[in-house]
Amino acid sequence: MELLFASAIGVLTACGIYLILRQRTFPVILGLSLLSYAVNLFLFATGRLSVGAPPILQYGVETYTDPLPQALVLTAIVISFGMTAVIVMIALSAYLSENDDRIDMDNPSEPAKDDA
Amino acid sequence: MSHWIVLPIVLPALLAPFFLMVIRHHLDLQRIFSVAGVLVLNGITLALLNHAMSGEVSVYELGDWPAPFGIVLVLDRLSALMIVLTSQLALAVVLYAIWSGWDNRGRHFHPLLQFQIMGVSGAFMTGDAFNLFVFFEVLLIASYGLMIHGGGGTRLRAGVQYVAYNLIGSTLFLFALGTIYGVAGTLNMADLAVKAAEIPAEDTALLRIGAVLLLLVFSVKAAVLPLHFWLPASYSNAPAPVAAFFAIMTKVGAYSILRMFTLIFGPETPVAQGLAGEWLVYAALLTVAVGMIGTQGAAHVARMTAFITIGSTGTLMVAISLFTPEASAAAIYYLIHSTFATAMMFLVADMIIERRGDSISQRRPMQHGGVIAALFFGAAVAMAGMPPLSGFIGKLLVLDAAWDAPDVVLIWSVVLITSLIAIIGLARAGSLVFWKAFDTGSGRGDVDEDTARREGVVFPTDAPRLPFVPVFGLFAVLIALTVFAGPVMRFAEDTADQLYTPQLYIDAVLKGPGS
Amino acid sequence: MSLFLIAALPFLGAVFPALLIRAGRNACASAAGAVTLLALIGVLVNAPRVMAGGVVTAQIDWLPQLGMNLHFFMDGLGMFFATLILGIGLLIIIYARYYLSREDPMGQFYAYLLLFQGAMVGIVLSDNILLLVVFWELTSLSSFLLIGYWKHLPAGRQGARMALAVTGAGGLALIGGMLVLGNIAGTYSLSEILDQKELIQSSPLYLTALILILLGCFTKSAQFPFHFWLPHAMAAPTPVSAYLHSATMVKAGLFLMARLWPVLAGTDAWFYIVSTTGLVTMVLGAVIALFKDDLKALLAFSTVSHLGLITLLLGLGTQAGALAAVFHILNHATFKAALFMSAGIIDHETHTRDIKRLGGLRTLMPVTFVIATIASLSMAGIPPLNGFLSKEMMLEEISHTTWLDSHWFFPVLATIGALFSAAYSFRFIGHVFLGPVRDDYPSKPHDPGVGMWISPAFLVLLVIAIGLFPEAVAGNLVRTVTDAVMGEYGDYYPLKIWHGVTPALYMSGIAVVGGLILLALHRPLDKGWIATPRPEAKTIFDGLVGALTRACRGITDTLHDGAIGRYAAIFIVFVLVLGGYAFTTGAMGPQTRPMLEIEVLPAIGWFGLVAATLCIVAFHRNRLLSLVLIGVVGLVVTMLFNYFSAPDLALTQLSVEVVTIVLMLLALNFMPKTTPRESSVGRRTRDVLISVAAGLGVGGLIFAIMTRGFAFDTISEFHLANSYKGGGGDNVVNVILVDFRGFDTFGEIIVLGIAAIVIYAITEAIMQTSVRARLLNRVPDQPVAGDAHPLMMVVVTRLMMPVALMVAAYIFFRGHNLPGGGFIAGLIAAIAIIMQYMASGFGWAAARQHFPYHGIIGSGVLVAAVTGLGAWFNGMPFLTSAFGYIHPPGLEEFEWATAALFDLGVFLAVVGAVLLALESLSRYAWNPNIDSRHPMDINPSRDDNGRVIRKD
Amino acid sequence: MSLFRRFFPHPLLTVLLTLVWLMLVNRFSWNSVIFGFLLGVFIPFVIRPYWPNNPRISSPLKVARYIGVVIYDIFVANVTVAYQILFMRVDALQPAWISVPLRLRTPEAITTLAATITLTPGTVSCDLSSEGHNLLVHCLHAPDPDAVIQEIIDRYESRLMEIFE
Amino acid sequence: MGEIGDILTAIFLVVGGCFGLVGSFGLIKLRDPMSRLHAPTKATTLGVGGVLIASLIHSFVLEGYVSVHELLITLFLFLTAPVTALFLAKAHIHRHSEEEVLPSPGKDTCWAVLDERTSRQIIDEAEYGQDE
Amino acid sequence: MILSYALYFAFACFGLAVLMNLWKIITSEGVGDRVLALDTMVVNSIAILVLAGIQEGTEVFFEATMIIAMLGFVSTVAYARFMLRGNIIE
Ligand code: NA
Ligand code: NA
Repeated sequence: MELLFASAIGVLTACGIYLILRQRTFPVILGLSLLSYAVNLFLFATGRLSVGAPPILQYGVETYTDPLPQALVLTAIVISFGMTAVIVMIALSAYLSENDDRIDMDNPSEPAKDDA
Repeated sequence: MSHWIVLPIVLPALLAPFFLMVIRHHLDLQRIFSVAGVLVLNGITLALLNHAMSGEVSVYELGDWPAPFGIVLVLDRLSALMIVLTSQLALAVVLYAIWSGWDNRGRHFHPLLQFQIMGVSGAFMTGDAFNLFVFFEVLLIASYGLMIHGGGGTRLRAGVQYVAYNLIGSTLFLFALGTIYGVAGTLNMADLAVKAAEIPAEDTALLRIGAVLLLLVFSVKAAVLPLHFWLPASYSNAPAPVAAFFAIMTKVGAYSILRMFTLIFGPETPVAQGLAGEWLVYAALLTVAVGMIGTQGAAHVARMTAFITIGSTGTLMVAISLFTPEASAAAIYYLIHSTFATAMMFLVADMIIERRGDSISQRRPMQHGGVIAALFFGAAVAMAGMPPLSGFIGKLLVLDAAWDAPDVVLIWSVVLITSLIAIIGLARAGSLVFWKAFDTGSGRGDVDEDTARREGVVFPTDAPRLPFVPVFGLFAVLIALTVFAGPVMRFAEDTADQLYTPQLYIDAVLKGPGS
Repeated sequence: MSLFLIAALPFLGAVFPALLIRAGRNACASAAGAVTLLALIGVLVNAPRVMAGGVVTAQIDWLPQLGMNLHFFMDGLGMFFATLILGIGLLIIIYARYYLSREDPMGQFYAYLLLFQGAMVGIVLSDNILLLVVFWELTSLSSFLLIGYWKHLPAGRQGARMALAVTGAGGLALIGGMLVLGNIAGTYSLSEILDQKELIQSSPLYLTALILILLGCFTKSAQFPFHFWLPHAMAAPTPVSAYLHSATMVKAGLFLMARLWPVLAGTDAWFYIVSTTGLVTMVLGAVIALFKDDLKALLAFSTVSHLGLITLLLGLGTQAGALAAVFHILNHATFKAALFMSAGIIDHETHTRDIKRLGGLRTLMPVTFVIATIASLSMAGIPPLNGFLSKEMMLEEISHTTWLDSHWFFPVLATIGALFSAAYSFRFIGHVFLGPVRDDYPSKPHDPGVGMWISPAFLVLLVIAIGLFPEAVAGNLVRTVTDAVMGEYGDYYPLKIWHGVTPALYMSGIAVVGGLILLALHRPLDKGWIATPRPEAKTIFDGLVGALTRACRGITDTLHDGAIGRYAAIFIVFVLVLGGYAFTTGAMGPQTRPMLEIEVLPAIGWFGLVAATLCIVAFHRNRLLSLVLIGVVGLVVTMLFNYFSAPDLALTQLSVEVVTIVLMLLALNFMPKTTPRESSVGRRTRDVLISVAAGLGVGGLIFAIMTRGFAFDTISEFHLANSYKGGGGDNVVNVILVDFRGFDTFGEIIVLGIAAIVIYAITEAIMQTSVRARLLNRVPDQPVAGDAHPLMMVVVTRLMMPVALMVAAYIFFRGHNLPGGGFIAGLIAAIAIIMQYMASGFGWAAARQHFPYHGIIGSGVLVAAVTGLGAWFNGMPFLTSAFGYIHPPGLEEFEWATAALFDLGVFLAVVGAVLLALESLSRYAWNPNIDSRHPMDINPSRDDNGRVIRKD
Repeated sequence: MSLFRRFFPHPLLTVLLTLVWLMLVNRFSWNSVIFGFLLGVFIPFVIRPYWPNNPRISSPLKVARYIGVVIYDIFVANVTVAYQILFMRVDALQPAWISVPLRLRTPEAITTLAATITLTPGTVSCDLSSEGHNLLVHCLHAPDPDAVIQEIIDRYESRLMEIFE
Repeated sequence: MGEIGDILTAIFLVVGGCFGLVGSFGLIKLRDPMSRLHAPTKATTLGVGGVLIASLIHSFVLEGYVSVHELLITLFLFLTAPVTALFLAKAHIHRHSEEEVLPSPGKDTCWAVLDERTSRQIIDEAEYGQDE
Repeated sequence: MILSYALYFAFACFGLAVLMNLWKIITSEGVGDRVLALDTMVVNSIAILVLAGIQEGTEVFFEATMIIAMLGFVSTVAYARFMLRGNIIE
């Protein structure tokens, strides 16, 4: 099972990174989402896999899976959600402002002009 | 003492939601509270610094859970210093933003800045690796908001890049933390230090990966080559006060490297052998080079400032990468200098840009040109590391500390030669910006004003004078840093000693606040 | 007077002229002069002690850790230079008062000048080589300002930058050299270093230090091949040229060579490098000077030449050489400053410095004529003027110097140098003052007021006095200084004019006669000179700097071309390389954990995950489709979390994913629906390789971790053991989140809150730009179906929303003991409200929404923070939780916990953040003309025939 | 608006929510009833603006009967459709669109009808007409579309008319 | 009692499994997109329904009390499935409107999803007053 | 005994069903069909979770099942609304 799990994480990472290397904002955001799936599963798996041992204390049950990585993943999911929301919004606004959703900048040496 | 430690984090964390809830529509009130908050913060951090000067490592156990099971905040000399820097910088930035009107060019400047302060302070104070990640994210997301404050197409696109790059960095951070937890089973930094020292020699590979990933994450934040690519576009496109406050952001990366790679993966720790020392110094030297070269190559004031920032952090990283107490002491001195000098440079650059536009080569006289020229001169001297300002002292300290390093020739050559490039670049920029406007042959810049009018750019003719106050304040700090180099350096040496005696930290954290 | 005060006075004084300029030019100049005079007096007060062989010191520690301290000392050499600097400075200040015109900002000028003066005084009084470097670089900086003083002149700006570049480069070399020197000697204290000749000269690093230090000296003192900046610095106002470029700054290099003479001189390396450079510079400068038509250029190259001469003398490494050098420094300062001032007067009066346009000024400007002639003759080495004396001493010394076994090389070249020197000196007199009066001067000249000529006149008096009575006027001084240079007491002959018929006299004679001949032949020679092709230093320098700038810009812009794809690729490859390095240099033990058996259902899940992920890549150009596939990935991940004992994660993952998809769909509405195929095959191949490598790396890493046990006990055992006891909850994950690691959660909700307000702020910013109008007039890029708010959806939502809120409440309250918690509850509540937004539209729903989302976020964070602060009243740290049980009569007991209050904060922050973000995004689509009066478009029970009619 | 309607805008919803709470808690206790009831009052109060009107439901008995009919039909239809999917050739299926004229007027009633049609396998309600007087239904296999229309009207709509209007 | 419970549970499990499978099989087998839309109804109603009933019986037999969680899930599914189907059908008609031959919408103008008047976003302010 | 066979049978059925849904998601032509398949997969996943609950004799999956039932609907509606009107909240 570990092999399947690890390979799934590998595939998610690979696909995420491939999309991150694209030239439009949207696939890059998709790639970041995939990458965050990968890292969440990764972080989760550092507690080692176990089946049927959720970390909810029950009378008479002795073995529980490692709860800490789960808590960390929860935090990570939330944070990456916030980050995704922000980058989606910035990307959309950049697209609306410039009518161009390429992620590369043509003239990085040109400065920003204030619209506001 | 005890509860004071958490205040630098909690105070801004209370202020920001207060702004959002109660005085969202009252900029004046926000300004008042923002300044008051930062002033109080300064008082608190100075008190904490005063406390930390004694050499005691204070620990604050959040939720009353003992380390390593709960999260702790740790106040030692270094973290105290860093929060003092943060709050002082924040004061200058807040005042500049208010007086220059930058805070009114978009929404929520003040709450975002408070959150940013909170994130930065938390990153400096925390004694828990995952909590560090959380605070990194707090400061990053606040920085995303601040970076695109005011909007505009180019700035937004630069923002997309900034966020995307940092999201990759954050992901890497999680990979690193996962690896470290997966091996050592702990996240507390002091506990990790104990475990990293005890890890069996035949089982080091995974922890080494974790360590090096961590180093890379921090290198991204510190803008070490080749992980610096996020910086030029974002710093040069960020609003000036924000860019000025970002001066502390690269320091978060530098701080983290200094902390983690003295405490957990210290130069003596077997598991960390060859991880940081082997490549970081070269990367740092390349950073210096690219930064200074960029300074000479920039056609715009903001971009030039961004690159000289890279050069400055590069110098800092050279010192850090040596991982000796002397070099780290030099690094700490240079860090203080670099924070204020970079901020000052960005604010001065903003004054220039506000009055005459960003392009270095255009000829347009500006209001208050003489004072700004003097300030630019001061900032440039500081950034380029010319005497007599602290940049020079810092550079001397770094060079002197590198004397025993195997790559001393390389380090000296790169640092000195790139200084020259920076001097030439800054002199060129300064003379074009401030002197060329008076060129007798150019009709005193009329052509460019026409162009400007065509482009619809309006430059203020009655620029406010109050923004000069924080800039002079920063300059005064730099001068004080120069004059009191001795005491400051004494503190830096004490701090470095504390860093290289990690047992103090470990004992304080693991034995609890009572010990 | 304390040396501190002497060194500080000019710096402090620099403030006065800048401030006093409003009080008038005289006040300004007087302030500058007074400060200088005061400092000069301070030096002179100490003079008797120094002349008696004493050393005046003053010490304050500045940065003792580094060894950089404010240690000053004044011995003969220091005093000599300080007097020179302050004395000539005073004269220059007087001169400049009359020289500068009304348009020139005089306050700035004096401020810069005093800064420079202070820096120079600092150099010569420093007893610490790092301090010396500080002042050294300060002279570069202040001279940059002074040269560029006339900012309207391009020549001034360029000259300033050139000077700064060259002397700055030298300064950096000097820093290196001083650091090496200090590290050899183990101290940066100058007087301590001066005692360590053997140690230093035997060090393997001696040559390094020597070369680096000499680079500093040579650039500053305009020695070949760094001489070219000096003539370009002549774009500065003449007082600056006279001060910096004849009397003081260019002598800093000489000073330093003299200062370090005891430890650096005396070796072959010293001799060959220094004396040869000096000689070449001397000859070259003299030759070029002869052919310069600009008065100041002539003087500049003559200065180069004379600096070469002094360098040559210092390079000899002998006592007599040192004596001659010191003497010539004094003499050159007097006659050259006078000459510069004369040139300035001529320029000032005739409005030209072009020798070819001058001539015949003797009768028009008699005073100037006298001054300039005496100074020129001294420069030419004509007895009985002081220039003659030192030049004789030089020639005498040269005449018995062997260079690489050659007895004639030095004497011959020195004579040639002297000869050209005489020639250009004569030319200065002949072509400017002699000859017929012309009628085509740009301005009718006459002698200036006394204010302008008093300074050069005073200097010329010195020229004569020293020439006539060398021993009486300067004997003691020169010897004391030479002692200081040598670092030991020497045995000297008294200074005198007549030494008898020596080889030097012959050489002098040849030089004078030859000089006259050269002057006679000037016209044909000049033609030849002009016709001779030779490298133009400025062109080369500009070319170099231009190339440097272009190269820098090229490197920078190529490297930072805005292609984030490349940035990211570099990032990832770098991480992979270093990760691989860290792995291969470590050791990994064998697998220690048995693997779980593969079961069918998770295998199907694996298949679904991998297939969907690969499909996302394959179909990523169809953006909607890739979002649907992300939905698949999310579902499978949720199921996997369930399977692997992580119910909380499953809940979170799913609810986050739904919100994310809603968000992305909202954004996608305005964006292109497809991604064009843009990247080349090569790039795609590269990307695939990078991605696969990263995938393998990450997969391999986690596999290695999963198949091995923890190296140490994990801290989560504590969490499991204390969750109920200490945290009052059975759901350990939730207890970790709200209690053990509540601080993380506190940060996390802040992240979420910030995300929302950032999104809000962007919307605000965007809606104030032209984008708003574009959005209002936007034509949808795909056909739009009718019936925006279907009846069925609205009705179902009316039931689903309250039920979902109920579920949210349940998830919230049970979260401490069962899967759930404030965060998930918040998301579910938010989704319930989103459902309402989707059903009846933004306008209708928002009009019925009375809580400001900002406030909800803020209250969430505040509730969490205040809950955390509440612990203080118990004397406990931030976020310490408390819980207990309440037993109401007739009912079962139930648990209360402050953690629940904290969780409430989380709940509120999440609800507020999600809704604020979505509301902000929705505002892009909002149109004031969209009907928001009805919750549904079609409603047959409405009496209007059931339908909302829209038209354009 | 009466005071009662003000605090109990949807009394039936309050009951439903209390039941939902009990179902969530999955264990009967008076604590749960009281807490569920409090939430059941609070939540409709909060969302009152989003449900401005209040559907009238006449007879709970009829509701129960209706539910019984629907569950029975679901069983029957499931078997029928399973047979069609498994054993009929694809080209033998005769899918059909039908337009069901509606006498029902209240949105809640229409929704219930449409949901019923969808939940019984073999038919899916697809759309309303532009003024809401007809329901578009797709049948998986309907050789006689009119019979299906009639069945819908007889079995469901007439019952719903009694319940809702 | 336990025996009967197990058997009942098993029966409902088998029934649920079969109908769930048939539903997804239909999704593959049926060629007409509109016909495919019928498939999930099976999975939803009798497929999951069967399993839920099985679970209900099982928990009653095993734990001795009625677990009503399953009813709640059923409630959600029965509430949401029709709306999902409606939207998917609408989307289908919208995207393939030219291919489908729809019956007459009675005395109304057209089917709502094809109503061009409501597909525009702008409405006439003056036409209607407030209702509800 | 019979119960566990029935459970395995049901697992197999729904597992197979999920695989078929996946197949449909991957091979379908339009987005609409894929959303339909995804929605079916959500429903089948619910069944699998309930089965797992029966097998493990636990109620720990209940919350997840419920949330999936609730939220699968939201995302399906969102996709469909996007296809219909582009704007999912208007
Ligand atoms: Na979904
Ligand atoms: Na049906």
